[in-house]
Amino acid sequence: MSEKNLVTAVRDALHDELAADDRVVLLGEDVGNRGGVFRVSAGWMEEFGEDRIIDTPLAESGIVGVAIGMAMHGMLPVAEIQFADFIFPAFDQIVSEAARIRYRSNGDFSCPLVIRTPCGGGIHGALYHSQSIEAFFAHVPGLKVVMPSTPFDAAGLLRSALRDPDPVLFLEHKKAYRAVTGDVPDGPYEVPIGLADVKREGDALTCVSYGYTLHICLEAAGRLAQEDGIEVEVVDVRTLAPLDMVTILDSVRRTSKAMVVYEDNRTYGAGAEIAATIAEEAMDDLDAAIVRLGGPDIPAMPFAAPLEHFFMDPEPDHIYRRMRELALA
Amino acid sequence: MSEKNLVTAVRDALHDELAADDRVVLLGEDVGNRGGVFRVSAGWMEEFGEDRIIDTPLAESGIVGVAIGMAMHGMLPVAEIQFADFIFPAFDQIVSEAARIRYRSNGDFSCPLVIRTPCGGGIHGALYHSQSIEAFFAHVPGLKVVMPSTPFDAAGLLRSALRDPDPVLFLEHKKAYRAVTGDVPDGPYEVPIGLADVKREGDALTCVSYGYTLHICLEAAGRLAQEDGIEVEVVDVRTLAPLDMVTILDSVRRTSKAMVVYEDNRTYGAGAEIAATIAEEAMDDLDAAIVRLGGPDIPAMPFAAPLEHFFMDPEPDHIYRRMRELALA
Amino acid sequence: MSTRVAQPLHETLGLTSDDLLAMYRIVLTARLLDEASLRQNRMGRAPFVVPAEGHEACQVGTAWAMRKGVDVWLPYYRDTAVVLTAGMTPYELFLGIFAKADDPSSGGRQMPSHWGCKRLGIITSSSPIATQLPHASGIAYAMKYRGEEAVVAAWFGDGATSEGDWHEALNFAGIHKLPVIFVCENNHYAISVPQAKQMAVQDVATRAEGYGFPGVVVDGNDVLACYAAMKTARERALAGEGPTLIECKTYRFLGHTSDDDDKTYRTRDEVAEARGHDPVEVFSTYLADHGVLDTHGADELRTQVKEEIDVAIATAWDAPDPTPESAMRHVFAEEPA
Amino acid sequence: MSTRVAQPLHETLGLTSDDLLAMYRIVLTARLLDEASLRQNRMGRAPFVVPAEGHEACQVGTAWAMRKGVDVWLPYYRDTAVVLTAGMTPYELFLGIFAKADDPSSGGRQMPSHWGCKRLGIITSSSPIATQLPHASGIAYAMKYRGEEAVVAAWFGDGATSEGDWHEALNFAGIHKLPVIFVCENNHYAISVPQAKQMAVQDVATRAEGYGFPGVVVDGNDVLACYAAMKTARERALAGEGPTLIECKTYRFLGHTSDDDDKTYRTRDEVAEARGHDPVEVFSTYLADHGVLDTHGADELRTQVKEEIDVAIATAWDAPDPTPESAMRHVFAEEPA
Ligand SMILES: Cc1ncc(C[n+]2csc(CCOP(=O)(O)OP(=O)(O)O)c2C)c(N)n1
Ligand SMILES: Cc1ncc(C[n+]2csc(CCOP(=O)(O)OP(=O)(O)O)c2C)c(N)n1
Ligand SMILES: [Mg+2]
Ligand SMILES: [Mg+2]
Repeated sequence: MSEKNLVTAVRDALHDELAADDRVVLLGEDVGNRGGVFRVSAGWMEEFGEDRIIDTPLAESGIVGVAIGMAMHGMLPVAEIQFADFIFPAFDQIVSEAARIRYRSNGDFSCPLVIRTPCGGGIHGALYHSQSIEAFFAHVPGLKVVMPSTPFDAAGLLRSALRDPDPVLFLEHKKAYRAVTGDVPDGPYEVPIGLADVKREGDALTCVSYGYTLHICLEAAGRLAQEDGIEVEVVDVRTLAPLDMVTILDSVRRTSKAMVVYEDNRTYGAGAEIAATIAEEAMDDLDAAIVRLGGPDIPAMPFAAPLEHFFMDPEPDHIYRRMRELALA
Repeated sequence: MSEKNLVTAVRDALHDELAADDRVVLLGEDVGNRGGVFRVSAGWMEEFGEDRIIDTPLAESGIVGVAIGMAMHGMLPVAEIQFADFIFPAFDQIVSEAARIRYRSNGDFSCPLVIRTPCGGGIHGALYHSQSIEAFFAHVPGLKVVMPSTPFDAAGLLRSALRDPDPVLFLEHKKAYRAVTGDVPDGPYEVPIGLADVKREGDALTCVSYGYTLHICLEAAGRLAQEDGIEVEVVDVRTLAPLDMVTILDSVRRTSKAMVVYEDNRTYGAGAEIAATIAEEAMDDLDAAIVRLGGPDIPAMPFAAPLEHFFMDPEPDHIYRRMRELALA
Repeated sequence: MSTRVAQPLHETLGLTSDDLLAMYRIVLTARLLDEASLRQNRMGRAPFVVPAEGHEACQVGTAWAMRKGVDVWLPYYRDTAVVLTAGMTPYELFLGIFAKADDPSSGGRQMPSHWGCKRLGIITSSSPIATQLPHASGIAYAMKYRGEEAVVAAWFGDGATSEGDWHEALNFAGIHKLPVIFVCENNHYAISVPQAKQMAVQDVATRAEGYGFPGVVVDGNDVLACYAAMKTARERALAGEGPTLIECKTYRFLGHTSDDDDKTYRTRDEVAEARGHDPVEVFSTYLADHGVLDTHGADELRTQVKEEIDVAIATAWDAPDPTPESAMRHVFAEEPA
Repeated sequence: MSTRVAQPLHETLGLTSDDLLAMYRIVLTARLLDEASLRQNRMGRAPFVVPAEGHEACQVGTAWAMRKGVDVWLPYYRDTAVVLTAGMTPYELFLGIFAKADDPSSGGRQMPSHWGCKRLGIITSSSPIATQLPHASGIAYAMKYRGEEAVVAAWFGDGATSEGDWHEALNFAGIHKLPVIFVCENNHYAISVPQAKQMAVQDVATRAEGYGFPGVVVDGNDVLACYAAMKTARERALAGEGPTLIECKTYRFLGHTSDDDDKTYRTRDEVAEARGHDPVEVFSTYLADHGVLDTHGADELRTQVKEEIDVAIATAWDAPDPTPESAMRHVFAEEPA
């Protein structure tokens, strides 16, 4: 066991995979000499060679498209998109190509590709270095979408992603990169894709979240326990697609109250699917209306500190307050 | 009043706008001599000139990007994407550019752009000429997303879209193009963007839908009235973004039962937002769990007739049967 | 090897009479297959078909230089004759046209002509134009990385050159000097959009220089010229010298697909003038001139191929449809049973 | 007008001494503004700044040929000196750097250097690289359509040339012979990625031919060479002859942004060698050589500019922040109150 932050857990796991299997390559902008803008691959170009740590041209569609070709010809590419906000030029290659290759070929071809990208806000990234992108991709049949909230899950899920025979979009929250630390086993282990995880047990209500927001929920739950003696169960979605509604519904049925919290713009966000499914499947078990908290429906966080803060926390402690309200309802 | 089908209503409205205002131009692949693959602009190149009916290179990002430039310089471009399935290369221009121009410039610039595209399946279009795309775009702050289900709404909403100071994605269901006909006033009129519409009144339950699927719902409601004496209220969403939950909630509160039906892949589809909001806002008014019906989570319809049919109607009359079930629940 | 005077071109290129006959058989098969599939379309048995008529020589010429079982193919929807050269049979093609369960490309899930077959090295393809080009570069990268003695070829139309993906793919291939050949079948139209509205240049090949590799223009009606260009490009790729962009000037004799009416955008005179250089005729004349195939032999071949196609159609038509529930399969890898 | 022997270059180009002084003032302002903003960054008052150092001459040289109030500007984030030439003031720039409510570009919503100002004809810009290029072509189309006597210019880096949007924009502009000028500030790096991994060619300008218009290479350290190229391009555009691609060879002296550490990917020797051709020095030498500005005058100017910047910083720092709730505004047009 070692204590690490999330970005270090990602780095170490990826490093081990590169060392263990030369079908694995990393390609993206500035992954070479610069070691990536978050230093994930610092020193790897020397260690693994220029043909495995590939500085690409500034062209996201090309990065993903080339990686798809590699994946169809015996390699295990990890495509890095420098910021999630810049994945949109590659939307067509991801949605129309990577996600469709198995289906359209009736199972003849497969595309074992991992796309890693740092997402989310709260780091003064302004409109184009702060966005949440999971809702766009979780809707795509044929694509898996993973978003770990802890270093343990990050390393374990990344290994699973690399062993997955289908394309996986691996989302790393930038604020969690250094802000979130935790124990990580030294040996290799996997966290299966497609399973949610109860990160805190409780009986008063079920709070479903993921990514960095999960930690704000855990904090609020901790405060509620301390100050009000209320125990909130916090479920980490971990995998947006395929979505593990079994774990979520099981918790909701036990606590009889549900809230869903996410950083992304609220309307048509990923939390809508979770809330809708709870409503369809567990309405009779609910003691109160579902509460859904998402970001305001404005382009992701403006730059000026007061504006960015407004996006993350439109009213002081809004997650804590809504959690308390629901628990007491 | 004249009776027309949906594609004719679109054509006539667009024609009048072109004739009335020379800031309006149409650009896209094959819109010129070919008159578009659905013949919307047949004859217009001669009528309005090559500089207003612009055959573009085969490049969707360029089409939208160029149209954005035009929109920022005094023109009112209508960009046609030949099939909705081919809009993905333009995802970045639509989401990062068109939808952000007003917000990022703090209101200094605007982007009065209409993007028209034929979407949806049931016309043997196979995986790449059948997709529903509304869920991807309705989630984007700064973008309006409209999807008329009748010729009347199509013409009225298209006029509103052209007068809107912000970008509007205008979705035209290919199966509705010729299958759906209705009365359309001869003079100009507008249908406001952002209002849902009760297409059939009833008290037994509220069925929320849009696009071609709305007509299957209306058919089912008609059959229920005839065969079972059950009156279902059918609400046409019409505008996916901004979403008119007031009209929808008002209906649900009256009928106390809700179902949401859409053609797109079910999971993380647009219906999730509608169902989730009903659950949050009207749970106490509901007499039964919300029913949500979406397409199977497979890439949009395969080509072979049995497979396409399976997508549209996985079990015989599945919409009618679920509607009846809910009404009797 | 020095070239003797009057040595026929095909011999210069290392092609035997048998090679020529095999090539011609494919050219003819493609042509007759087009006619047959359009008949099926008119009969209401094939909702959608894509004719290749006019492109046969440039398709077979370029494809013939590929090494089967080794090289990798990324054809586009018009490439009937490319996939025939790669090893697909008329029967397999009609399984696709009739959307049958055993269609090797997609089991009837995709429109006809959306080729793919792992066994033959034909990469699965989609409808969005030009998306296969970055894949071609990626596969070529993998070949180089793995030290394979092989090349990749990707075919596409003039319209495809306008997509961003085209640019990004060629740029990547040029930077890494990848063993990939880009073949443009320039028929001067993208559906109805004429070349002058697609690009401001006469030759797509002009663009290659900007990616740091050669671009060549060949007469797409001349099967041997196409073969020669491809052979050189393949040798260059294998030698580690990088990509080549080959532009074949060709013409599409029929509508874009069975859904198109080309009278809206082309004069009949223009089409007639292009038919004056019919690549099938050009090839058969060459064969006759060089004593490879006389009129009698040609007629016999035509009868044979026609028969093969008729049998293919009859057998494919009777093949089973996919079952409705099978639509749910292969979204993700299936758990081993 | 015939050129007299020994006529100074600037006169040949129609520039007066006053013009040169005005240009030099902007070059110097950009340089000193960089230094000042990096100081603000180290002081913790500016979380993020983008230095232009090294690019000043090519920015001012190209921008000076534009006609203010008529032409349209699409600069990218490094173009401090372009927007100064277009009419933005140091005060306005610091409003952006400090993310103040009155920042003309975005009211503090975007990162600094994401320029935009309708009044000045500077089109709002974003972070995704190369997206402004299709806009430039669209605006140029609108100008032509509306019969305006004006041009559009878009600036971008060498990295931007790899994006699909770059290709699609240039292709469209070439087809319609639009009045647009594409200016590449080639500093040989995209963050850390060297030109050799960005493209297989020496000169970006090589690519212009493939779009049917001229590409020219100029020394980006030579403000007059850049001006001359731009002037010619503008005349060409106004004459209806279409676009030009101008490539300015330049170098970025500092890190990519205040967040970057360029030591990971460039040797200090390389940077020092580039600094040997500092465009500010080159320009001031020209001015001294031609008796336009002597050392004393230069020192005075520097003091003036410094003062202006200091005042700008002090005033901008005290300007009001945006209010939190204002974050909800301008997603869509607001109803007239
Ligand atoms: C991304 C995308 N946009 C549009 C289309 C519709 N479309 C299909 S084929 C075609 C024209 C292609 O022309 P070209 O590349 O010249 O090939 P050709 O058909 O002439 O052989 C178009 C516009 C598409 N399939 N994909
Ligand atoms: C689409 C997109 N991908 C990646 C980035 C991250 N990024 C910002 S600047 C930059 C390098 C740009 O280099 P270049 O165009 O040469 O301009 P320079 O900074 O050298 O002036 C990159 C990769 C981005 N902003 N947008
Ligand atoms: Mg063509
Ligand atoms: Mg650069």
